[in-house]
Amino acid sequence: MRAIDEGLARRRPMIDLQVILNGVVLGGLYACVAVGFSLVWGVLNVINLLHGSLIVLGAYLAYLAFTALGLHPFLSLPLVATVLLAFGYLLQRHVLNHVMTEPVLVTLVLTFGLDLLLYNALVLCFTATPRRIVLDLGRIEIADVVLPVDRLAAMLLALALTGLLYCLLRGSRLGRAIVAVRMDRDAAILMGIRPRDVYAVTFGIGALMAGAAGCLIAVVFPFSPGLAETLLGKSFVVCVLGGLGTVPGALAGGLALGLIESVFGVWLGPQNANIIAFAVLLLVLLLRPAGLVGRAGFE
Amino acid sequence: MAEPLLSIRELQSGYGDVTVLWSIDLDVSEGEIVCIVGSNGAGKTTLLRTISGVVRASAGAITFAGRDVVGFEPDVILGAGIAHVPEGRRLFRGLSVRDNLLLGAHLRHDRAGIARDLDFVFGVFPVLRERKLQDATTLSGGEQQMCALGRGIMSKPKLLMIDELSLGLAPQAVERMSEALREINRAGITLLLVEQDVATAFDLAHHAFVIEQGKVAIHGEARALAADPKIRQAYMGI
Amino acid sequence: MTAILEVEGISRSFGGVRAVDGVTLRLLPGEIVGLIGPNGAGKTTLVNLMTGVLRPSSGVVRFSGRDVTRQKPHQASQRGIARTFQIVQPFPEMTVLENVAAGALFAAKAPTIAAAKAQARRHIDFVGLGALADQRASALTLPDRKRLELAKSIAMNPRVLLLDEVNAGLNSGEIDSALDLIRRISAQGVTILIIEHLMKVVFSLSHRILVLHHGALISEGTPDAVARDERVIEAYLGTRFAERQGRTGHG
Amino acid sequence: MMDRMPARDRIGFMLVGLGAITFALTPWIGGNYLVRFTTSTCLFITMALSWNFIGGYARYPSFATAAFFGLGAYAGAIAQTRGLAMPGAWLFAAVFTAIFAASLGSVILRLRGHYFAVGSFAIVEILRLGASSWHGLTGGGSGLNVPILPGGPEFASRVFLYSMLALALVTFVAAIWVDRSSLGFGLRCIRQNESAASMLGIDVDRLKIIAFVLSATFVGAGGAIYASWVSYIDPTDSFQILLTIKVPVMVLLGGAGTLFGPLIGVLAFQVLEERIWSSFLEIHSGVLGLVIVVLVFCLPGGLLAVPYRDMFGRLSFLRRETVP
Repeated sequence: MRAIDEGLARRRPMIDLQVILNGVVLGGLYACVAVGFSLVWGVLNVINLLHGSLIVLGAYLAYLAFTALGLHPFLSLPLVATVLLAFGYLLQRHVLNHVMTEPVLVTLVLTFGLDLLLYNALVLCFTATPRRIVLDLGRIEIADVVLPVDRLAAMLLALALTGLLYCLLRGSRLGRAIVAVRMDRDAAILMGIRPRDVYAVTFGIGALMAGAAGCLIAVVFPFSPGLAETLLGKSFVVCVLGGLGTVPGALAGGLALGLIESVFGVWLGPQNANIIAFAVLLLVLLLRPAGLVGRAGFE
Repeated sequence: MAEPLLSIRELQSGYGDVTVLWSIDLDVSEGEIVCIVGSNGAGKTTLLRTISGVVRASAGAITFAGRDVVGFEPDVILGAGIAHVPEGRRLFRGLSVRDNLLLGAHLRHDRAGIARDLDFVFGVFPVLRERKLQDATTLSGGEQQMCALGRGIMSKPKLLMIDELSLGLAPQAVERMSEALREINRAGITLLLVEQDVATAFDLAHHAFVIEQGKVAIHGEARALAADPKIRQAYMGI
Repeated sequence: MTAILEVEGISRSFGGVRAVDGVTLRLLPGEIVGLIGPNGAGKTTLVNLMTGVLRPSSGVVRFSGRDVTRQKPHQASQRGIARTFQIVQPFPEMTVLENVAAGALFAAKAPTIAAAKAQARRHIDFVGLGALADQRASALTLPDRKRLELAKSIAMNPRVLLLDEVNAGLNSGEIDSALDLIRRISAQGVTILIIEHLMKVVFSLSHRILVLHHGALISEGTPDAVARDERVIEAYLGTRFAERQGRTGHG
Repeated sequence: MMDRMPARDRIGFMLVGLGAITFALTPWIGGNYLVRFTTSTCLFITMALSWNFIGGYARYPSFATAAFFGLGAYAGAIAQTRGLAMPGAWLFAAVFTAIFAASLGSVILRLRGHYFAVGSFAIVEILRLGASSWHGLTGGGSGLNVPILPGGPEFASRVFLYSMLALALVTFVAAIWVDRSSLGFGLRCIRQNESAASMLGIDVDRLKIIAFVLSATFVGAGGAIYASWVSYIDPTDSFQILLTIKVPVMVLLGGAGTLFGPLIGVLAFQVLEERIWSSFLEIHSGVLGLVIVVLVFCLPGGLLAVPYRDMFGRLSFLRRETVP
C-alpha cells in the first residue's frame, strides 16, 4: 500500500479528484478486507488476530492457482473463498469454541498463537519474498484522473462481495439467524437458533471474506506473509471507525480510512497519514465506542 | 379425562444454586387459556424459562403432548411445539418486522406453511402488514408486543407461552391484545400467560394459578378465583 | 431528629423514561425502613442514586445534613453508606475472610491488612460464618453467600445499610435466620433501608414502609396502613382488579 | 494474602535469591552468549513483572508494553545523545514513561475489555509511526545511534548485565510490595468485580492508574538500558507488536496475578525459546504459536496452578499451609 501512497505523494500536493478517487478505491478494498473481521468481532465477541494471515493465505492460494493452473484470480476467488470458509468453520468449531467464555486476554492470546502458526506455515510454503499477480489490464484516463483497470476491477469486485454479504445477512434464513444472535443471543435461543452453530458459520464467513479479499489484494498489491500485520491493523481501524458487526459499518469505516490515508497522505506523507488513522481510531474509541455509524455493541 | 397437553410435576429450578422454583405442579389442557399470576420474584418467568429449556430444571417432570421434555435444548422444545414470547418483547433491533416474524419460523422449512402463517399473523394484526419493512424496534410499545406475539405464532406452536403481555401498555392496547389472544386461541393454539395485571389475566383465562415463593399457592377456575380474597393475600402478604 | 440519609426531589431518566421521579425520603437514625413496589418501580435505581452509582438528573442527596449528590460509589461507602446487591457479588477467588477484610480495609479504613483481617473475623463470627472463614467465596452455598454479603457490609462500619433483596432465593427457614441477623445489625444502631419482594419479610421487619410505583412514592406509613392502601393494591394487582375486589369487599 | 503459605513463599524467595546470584555469576560461568542471554532474561523479567501489575492483578488486557519499552528506549537514547550521563538518561526515561502512562491511563482505563486492548495496541502503533516520522528528534526510520560505553566490550556487557539484574530486582521488590499492600488487595478485588470493588470503598480509578503507571515505569527504564546496551535503536525494533504479546504470554505461562508466576513464566519461556531458536530457526514462530495454543488449552492457570501436589504426593512441603 505504501508504494501507491508514495506515488501519490510525488504528485502535486493538492486535494483533487484523483486523490479522492484513490481514497474511494482504497476504501472499497479496505471495507472488503475488514468486513469479515468486523462480523466475527461483533457476533462472537472475539478479536480474530488471525484475520490478516487468512487474507494473505487467500492471496497465496490465488497466486498458486494463477501460476500453477493459469487460473485468473477473479475466477479462482470462489474456490479460494470456499476453502477458507471450511477452514474457518472447522477452526471455530474445534478450537476457538472452547474458549468463547474466557476473558478477552485468553482469546486474544490464542488467536495470536494460531496466527503465528499460520504465519510460519506461510513463510515455509511460500517464503518471505513478495509476490504479485500482474494482470496489466491497462488504465483508464478521464481528464486528469488516471486509474489502473485492475485496481478498479478489484475495487468493484470488493464492493460487490461486500454487497453480497449484506444481502446474505439481510435476506436469508442464515443471515437473519446471525443478526439475531448478534442483537440478542437469549431471544435468538427462543427462536430455536443454536448460537454455537451460528458462531462457527459466522467465523467461517469471516474467513471466506478474508480469502476473497486476499484474491483481490493479490492483484493490486505485492504481498508477503508480513503483509498480514498491516492488513490486521487496517481491519482494526476500519472496525473501530465504522462500528462492529455490520456491513454498512465496515463500508463506512473502510471509506473513512481510505480517504484519510489518501488525503492526509498527500498533505503529510503516507507515514503520517497512518498516524492520523490510528489517532482517529483512539479518539473514536474514547469518544464514541460504538463507531461512527454503529450503535453500541458488546462491552 | 383427557391427558393434559402440558403437565408439570414437582418442578424445581433456578440459577446455579439459587433455587427459584421449589415445587411446581401445573396442568394445561389442550385448547385452554391458562394464566399464572403472582408477585414479583415469585418465579413466574423462571417457570416459563424452565419449560422452554433456557433454564435447566434441577428436579421434577415436564410432559408435553405425552412426551418428556425436561433437559432438552430450547430448539428441541420449540420444535416439539412450545413457543415462548419473552418478557420485554425482545425484538431484534436492525431487523424489519417481517424478518423478526420470519425468525419465529426459523426451525420450519415449509415455505407454503410459513407464508400462510405470515398471512394469519397479518390478519390478526393488520398494522404489522403496513409496517412490515420497518425496523421492528421502532414500533410503538403495543405494536412491538403484537410483533412479538406474531413471532411466537410463526413457529406454529401447539402451546404459546407469553410473559407479561400487558407490561407497559395503555389500557386500550391491553384490550386489543386480549381480543387478539382470544382469536389466536380460537385458531387452535393453547395459551399459557404470565401476567401482572391480575384482572386482565383472569378475564382471559379459563384456569389460573397463583404462584408464591416458587410454589403454587392457589389454583382453580379463573372466574371463581377472581373474587377470592386469598389472591390479595398472596400478593400483599396480609 | 435530623435525618441520617435523605433525598429530596430526586429524579433520573433513561432515554426519556423517568425511572425515578421526584422522590423525597428521609431515613432517621436507627430505623428500619422498607421500600417496596412492583417490578420496574425504580427501587434499585433509587438505591443507585443514593450510593453514587448513578447521578440524578435533578434533586439532592444528603448524608448527615451534608450534600453528597455528586459522590462516587467508593466515597459513599467510605462515608458509611453500605449496600448489598440483589445478586450477591462476592469476590469468588478470595476467601470469606479476605472478602470481608476488603470492606474493613477500604471503607472502614483499617490501618493494615492484618488489622482488617482481625476486624473481619469478628464480623464473620457475628454472621455465623466463623467455620468457613478460610473457604473460597465461590464455594459457599447461597444462604452463606448472603451472610457473607452482610458481613462485608457491616465490615464497612456503615451508618446506613441499604439491603437490596437480601432474601431472594432463600427458603423460609433461611429467611428467618437472615431476618434475625438484620435485626441484630439494626440493634447496633445501623439505619437500614430494605428493599424486598416478599411482603411478609418487609412488614415484619420495618418500622415504616415506602411504596414506589412508576418511579414515584405513592404511599408511606406503617405496614398495616400500607397494605390496606388502595393505591398500593392497585399498583400491585392492576387497577381493575383492585376496583373489583374493593366492590366485593364493600358489598 | 499476606499469611498464605509462608513455607512456599520462603522457598520461592530462596530460589529467587539463588537465581539472582547465579545470574550475577554468569560472566564467570559461561561466555558472552550466556551473559547476553541472562541480560535479556532480566529485561523480560522486568517487563513480565510490570505487565502483571495491570494485566495480572487488575486483569486489564494491556498491550502497551512495547509502547512503554520503545518510549523508554527513545527517551533514554535521546537524553544520552543530548549529553545526559547514562544513569541519568535511564532515570529520565523511567520518569518520562511514568508521566506518559499516568496521563494516558487516566483516559484509556475508562475502556473495558476488547476496547481497552485495542486502545493499548493503537498506542504502540501510533508511537512506532511517530518515531519513524519525527526525523529531527528520533532519526526517523533510519534509527538512532547511542554513544557506546567506553571501557571495552567485556566491561560494557557486565555493566549492562548488572544494571538489568538490578532493575529486575527493583521491579521484584515493587512486586512484593504490591502483592502485600492494600494496592494489590484492591487490584485483586477490581479484577474479580470492578463495580462491587468500588461499592466496597475502593477508589478504582486511582488504583488502576497507579497499576498502569507501575506497569510502565520499570519497562521504560528497561527500554533505556536496552538502548544503551545495543547502542542502536530503530522504530520497528523498539515498538514490536510481537513483544507486546510475548510478555503477557510469558506471564500467563507462569501464572497471572501471582508474585512468582511471571518469574517462572519468563524462565520457562526463555529456555524454551532458546532451545527452539537454536535448533529450528525456520519454525521458530510456529513453535511459539504452538506453545501458546498448548498453554491456553492445557495450562489455563499457568505453570504455578498445575496441581503438582497431586502429581507428586511426596513433595509435601509444597502443600499450602494456612495460618489460623
